[in-house]
Amino acid sequence: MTVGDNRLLLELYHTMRRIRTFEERVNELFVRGQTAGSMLHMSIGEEGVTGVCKAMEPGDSFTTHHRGHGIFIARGADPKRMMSEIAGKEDGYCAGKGGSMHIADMGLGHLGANAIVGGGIPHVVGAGMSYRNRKLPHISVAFFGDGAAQQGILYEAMNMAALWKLPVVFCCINNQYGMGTRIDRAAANTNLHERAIAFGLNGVTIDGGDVEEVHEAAERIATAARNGKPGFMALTCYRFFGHARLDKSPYRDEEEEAKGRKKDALANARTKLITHRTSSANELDTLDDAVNIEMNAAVEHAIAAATPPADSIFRDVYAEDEPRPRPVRDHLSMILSEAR
Amino acid sequence: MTVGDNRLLLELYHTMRRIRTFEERVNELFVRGQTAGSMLHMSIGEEGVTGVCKAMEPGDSFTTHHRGHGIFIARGADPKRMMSEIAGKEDGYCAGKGGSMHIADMGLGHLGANAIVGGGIPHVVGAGMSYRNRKLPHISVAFFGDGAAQQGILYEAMNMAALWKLPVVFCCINNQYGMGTRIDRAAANTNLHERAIAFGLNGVTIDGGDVEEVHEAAERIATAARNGKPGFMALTCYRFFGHARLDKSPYRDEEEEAKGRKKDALANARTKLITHRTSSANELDTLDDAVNIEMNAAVEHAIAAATPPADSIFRDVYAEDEPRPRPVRDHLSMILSEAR
Amino acid sequence: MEVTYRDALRQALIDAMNEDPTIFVMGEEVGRYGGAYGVTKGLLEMFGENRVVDTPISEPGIIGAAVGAAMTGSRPVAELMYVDFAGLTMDQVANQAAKSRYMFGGQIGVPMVLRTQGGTGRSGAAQHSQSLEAWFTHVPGLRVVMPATVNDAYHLLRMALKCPDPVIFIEHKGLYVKKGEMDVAKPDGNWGKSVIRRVGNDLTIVTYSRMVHESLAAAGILAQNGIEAEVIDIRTLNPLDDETVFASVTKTGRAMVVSEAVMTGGFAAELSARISERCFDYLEEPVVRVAGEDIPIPVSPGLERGAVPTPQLIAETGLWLVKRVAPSWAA
Amino acid sequence: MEVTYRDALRQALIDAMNEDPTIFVMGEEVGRYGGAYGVTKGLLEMFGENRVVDTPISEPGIIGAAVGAAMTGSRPVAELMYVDFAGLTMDQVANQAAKSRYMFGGQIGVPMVLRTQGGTGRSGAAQHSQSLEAWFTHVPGLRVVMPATVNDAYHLLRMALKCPDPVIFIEHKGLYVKKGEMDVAKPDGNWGKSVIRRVGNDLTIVTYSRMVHESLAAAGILAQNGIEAEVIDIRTLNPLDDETVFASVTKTGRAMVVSEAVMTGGFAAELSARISERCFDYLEEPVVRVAGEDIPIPVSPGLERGAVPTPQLIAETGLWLVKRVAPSWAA
Ligand SMILES: Cc1ncc(C[n+]2csc(CCOP(=O)(O)OP(=O)(O)O)c2C)c(N)n1
Ligand SMILES: Cc1ncc(C[n+]2csc(CCOP(=O)(O)OP(=O)(O)O)c2C)c(N)n1
Ligand SMILES: [Mg+2]
Ligand SMILES: [Mg+2]
Repeated sequence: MTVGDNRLLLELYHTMRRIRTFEERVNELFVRGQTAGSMLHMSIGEEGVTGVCKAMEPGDSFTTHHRGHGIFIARGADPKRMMSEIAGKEDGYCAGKGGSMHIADMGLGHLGANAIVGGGIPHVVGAGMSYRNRKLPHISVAFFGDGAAQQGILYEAMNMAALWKLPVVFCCINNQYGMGTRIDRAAANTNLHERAIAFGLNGVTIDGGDVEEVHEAAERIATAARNGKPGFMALTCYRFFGHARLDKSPYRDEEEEAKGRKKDALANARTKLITHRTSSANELDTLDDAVNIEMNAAVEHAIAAATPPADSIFRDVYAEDEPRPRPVRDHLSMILSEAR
Repeated sequence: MTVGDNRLLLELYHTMRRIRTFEERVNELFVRGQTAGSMLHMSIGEEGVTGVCKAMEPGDSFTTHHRGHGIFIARGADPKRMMSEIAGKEDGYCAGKGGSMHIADMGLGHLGANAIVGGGIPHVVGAGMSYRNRKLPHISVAFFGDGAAQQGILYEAMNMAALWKLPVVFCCINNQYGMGTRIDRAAANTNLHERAIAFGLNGVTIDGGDVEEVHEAAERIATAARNGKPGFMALTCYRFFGHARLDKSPYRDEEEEAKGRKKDALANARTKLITHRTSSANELDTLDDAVNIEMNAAVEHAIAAATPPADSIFRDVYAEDEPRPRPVRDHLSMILSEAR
Repeated sequence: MEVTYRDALRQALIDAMNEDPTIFVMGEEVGRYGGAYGVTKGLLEMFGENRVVDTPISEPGIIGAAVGAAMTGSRPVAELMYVDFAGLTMDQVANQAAKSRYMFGGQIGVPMVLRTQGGTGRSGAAQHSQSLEAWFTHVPGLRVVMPATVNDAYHLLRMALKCPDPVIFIEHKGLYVKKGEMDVAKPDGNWGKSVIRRVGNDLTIVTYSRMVHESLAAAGILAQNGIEAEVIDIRTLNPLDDETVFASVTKTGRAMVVSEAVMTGGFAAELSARISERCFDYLEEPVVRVAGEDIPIPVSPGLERGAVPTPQLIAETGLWLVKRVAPSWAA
Repeated sequence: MEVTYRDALRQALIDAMNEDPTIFVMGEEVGRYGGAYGVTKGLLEMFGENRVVDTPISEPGIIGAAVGAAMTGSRPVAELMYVDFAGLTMDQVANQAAKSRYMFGGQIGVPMVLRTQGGTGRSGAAQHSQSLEAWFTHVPGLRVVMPATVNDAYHLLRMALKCPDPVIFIEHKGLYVKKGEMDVAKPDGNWGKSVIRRVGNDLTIVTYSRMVHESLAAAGILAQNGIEAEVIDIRTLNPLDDETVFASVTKTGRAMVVSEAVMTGGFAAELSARISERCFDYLEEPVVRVAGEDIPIPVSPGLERGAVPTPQLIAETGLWLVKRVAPSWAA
């Protein structure tokens, strides 16, 4: 992108605002007692990842982790269906079976959010093999956290990707924490990109607080990946709030948090748009208001949506016309029905 | 060691010869149909590892892989008990239960050979924790192959060792092959030590054909490890023969093999001893003859040794005075004994 | 003393660590965070960083390190945050921890405790709600313990920390806040012994972990219908005390095995098979299993509840089994 | 046509790959080496490097890659060299491959085949001789197949390669060199159907994989003693056809389940439990299990043979069950 391009930054700002507001509404949904459980991981503070999503093309695929709401929104998710899924409703992306940690949409190339830290990483290697074998131009991107970078499977996946020259990108959202463990208490060398380079990939660490910088780097990494040189990028950011809804982060102090929250890609983009570009505060406020309306609607939609029917639990274990599991009650009936 | 030290090189030569001859005898044992199975992995060509074992102290511990005969001999194993174990005999190191791939001797700090590629690597991290907690001066060394370097668990283990500053060394015996797969078809970047450095460890690659060089490097790496800086060392060597007893290596050509076998730490040491040091060919021949006698005796011992009693299979599943598993026959007796 | 299941576990760790200096705790978030479910809260301050070790997110490496520590004079307690993550560690658990003593001819044991928790109840979805004890009970060399009561939480953990072999200690996320009596001087029963939680002559219900409480609730419903159920808590799936079960079934002539794990291939099948093998001449009805449905656990709270046994289901099955009263779904 | 079990598997792969361009094989040594047991020999030359992929030694990554490939239009056959290595892959198998369709509300399936082999017979010791099918049969979302015959090796693999869901295909290392009839036009039976390998009226022997042959040998011994055993080969543990088993037991009144896996918690327990549940009124004797001992597999050939069922043990148990003839060990 050309520096000073208002259109692009404005678009990125809009997406980041939609992410921020969506997460705030998820929070509201929880407070109103409407979410399926409390294992909800807010991506507030990580909106800079929008720059990576923007560098992806239609047809590209990706996997995410437990903190993947923002990534999915940036890839085109419908907030209503997301909110419904988070509420465990029938019209959610996964019919109320997956929830926040397992949202997916094959139509948008979302191969699935994963609740196993690192679990979705190797899937992009297989996606890359599919694209290579079928001569498709796509790349597949794995999104995960800094904590996941301590899972051995990441290194197995990176080695295979580099060895086979696959169109794959590994994107580590380094929000400095894995639950209560700061990265420097989880890794001896916190320059994670150096590991990727040692495995033969392109590797960079980018300031996640500057979405334009993220986007530029992602364009470079993605283009190289499309041409058979897989890459790794770490986005430096900060997890603004607790690990999950119920965590109050007692393990870190106010001061650190205040400092960490300064790394705010959304706020930075807004300032930049107003001070160095042609946008006015009013213009952005109008945009923000529209986002508010959109996300409020998503919340109300989810609350109003129907809960899934009880017998749907036996569906989707196997393909539709394959033998289904036998319900325990039917099993008991077969045993006890004949009188003795 | 001071360059030109005959005593040390002579000792290393003697150990390497014992390893080479031992493996040749294992081969003979197999040909005579006396081994427990054919999953026998010769370490011929890897004798240079003796330099690492020599840098270890009494009390240090280690884990090995499926190709660990040589390492164990260099750490003081009794060839008779090893050969008996390989033959599945009662007086073998593991009472005929483990065999070639699971030899161990807690007395000598051998925490176990492992048939799971990479399986024994993380154990040295735990050993390091024990030594640190109990303020013991020991180090623990994991020996494994180049193929194992593609197992994610190695990176989890190295990260933990570096993070906690444990007295641990990771020694990769890079014999260029994992079964039929040459290292450059298993890893995109074959400079494996670079990976270790990226994880925060000392990392070096050493010519496994020069046992003195290996020993010097090992002394440095081991000393640093004892002082809390764990290390990784890759020994470059060549697997002289097939992967296991039945493999004829059809996947590599004569020429490559001839070239590879030039990397012979044993032959090189002999030449060096005779040409640059004070040993004579006769002297070395006498030594070799003694080794022959020793290893022939080991073979005959193993062949003569008793096979383990049938009911020993129920022993050692749990500690001696803990409830033992109930034999299937006893289980059947309890069901069928009372007449119906 | 009335305490929670969580506090009892915590007390067991504290008492054991004070008594045995070779014990240390390691795992994700066990230190500063105090454990995902708060079991290790405060231990870091009490015992320091060498004995309460926060680890990176590296499950295979964590369990592997514990194995090595156990082979070198330590007695590690490795916490696996969710039993659902066991799939990452089964090699270190089943091929290393469980088999080392045997493979090495009895030279050494691996006295470690793998503490973890499982089960439904928090809308954790398919990867945070499983009951995978059957993976472990099929591995010779392991001991498998699943405490249901507060007192067992304390005593079985203390006993596990004296066991010379690897113990898989599986807690239930739905029990942490449960209150009950803890008497550090008096265990509910010995290691390796099943405990009769309720005496009855009409039906034997064999179960463990959270389902002990669901079964007792069901027994209450049954009692109102004139059926006295005997409820047996297995407690230690290995070593397994099935004799207590056989004695009860010999008395009642009817047996139901209740488990939260998916039915097919679950430990309930082993218990059912053993009862049919050994009590054949005394059974008036087939041994039935009331277990989890053969499905992954869905996230929606209503669906999640439908995936595992409830007191209602257990009671209706009991009524059918004993009094031939057709249950709601068959009526 | 008389071929070996190994060749039948190889032919199935070749025919399937020729028919379906989305199929590719990946795993350790499947290419240049031709497979640790030679099943994929020659495929690399036939189909090239993109469809016959030699991988690094990274089991979790290999299975994980297969999952991703299966979700993006490919039908991967991932080879796990030994089922003993399953412990490294259970997360990708049980939490990813098995649950994706369900967690994602039926949006997508994971049509992959995990080919592996298990069992004793080569002095492979504790980490190269296991029978771990029970880990998989306890995971909803998976199909589990264990061919015993040459014809099944061919047809069940072909069928597995048409299955829309993940299939765990477990071969037996002791059967690769076994010769038998392969008729590509005629399967022994449909997918999900048990097959009666021998007809008999006195006793039903339910089994699978290599134990089918040991059971048939035992049936021969029994026949010489006037006992006609019906031998049923389960073939597909999931989907499981137990109706065929119930029909047989209803006829014979006696049932024995034979499996090489360690007895406790094995799939034999599930089969035994189901038979007792559904054939209660027809059983003249308790259902018995003849299975592997509850121990790791020792390396010494003599000890290894003693760890798993033999035709002799099966036959003696059958004699006791049917004619009350006390066996050698009880006499
Ligand atoms: C395999 C596995 N181990 C542990 C957990 C528990 N857990 C969930 S999220 C998390 C922290 C992950 O940290 P990071 O990868 O940095 O992602 P973040 O939460 O910071 O977005 C942990 C330990 C899990 N879900 N899966
Ligand atoms: C986890 C695991 N995967 C695969 C195997 C099969 N296998 C045994 S040795 C071997 C090659 C190992 O290569 P390397 O680590 O270089 O050791 P080397 O044989 O060269 O000494 C393989 C693939 C195994 N035993 N364990
Ligand atoms: Mg993080
Ligand atoms: Mg090698």
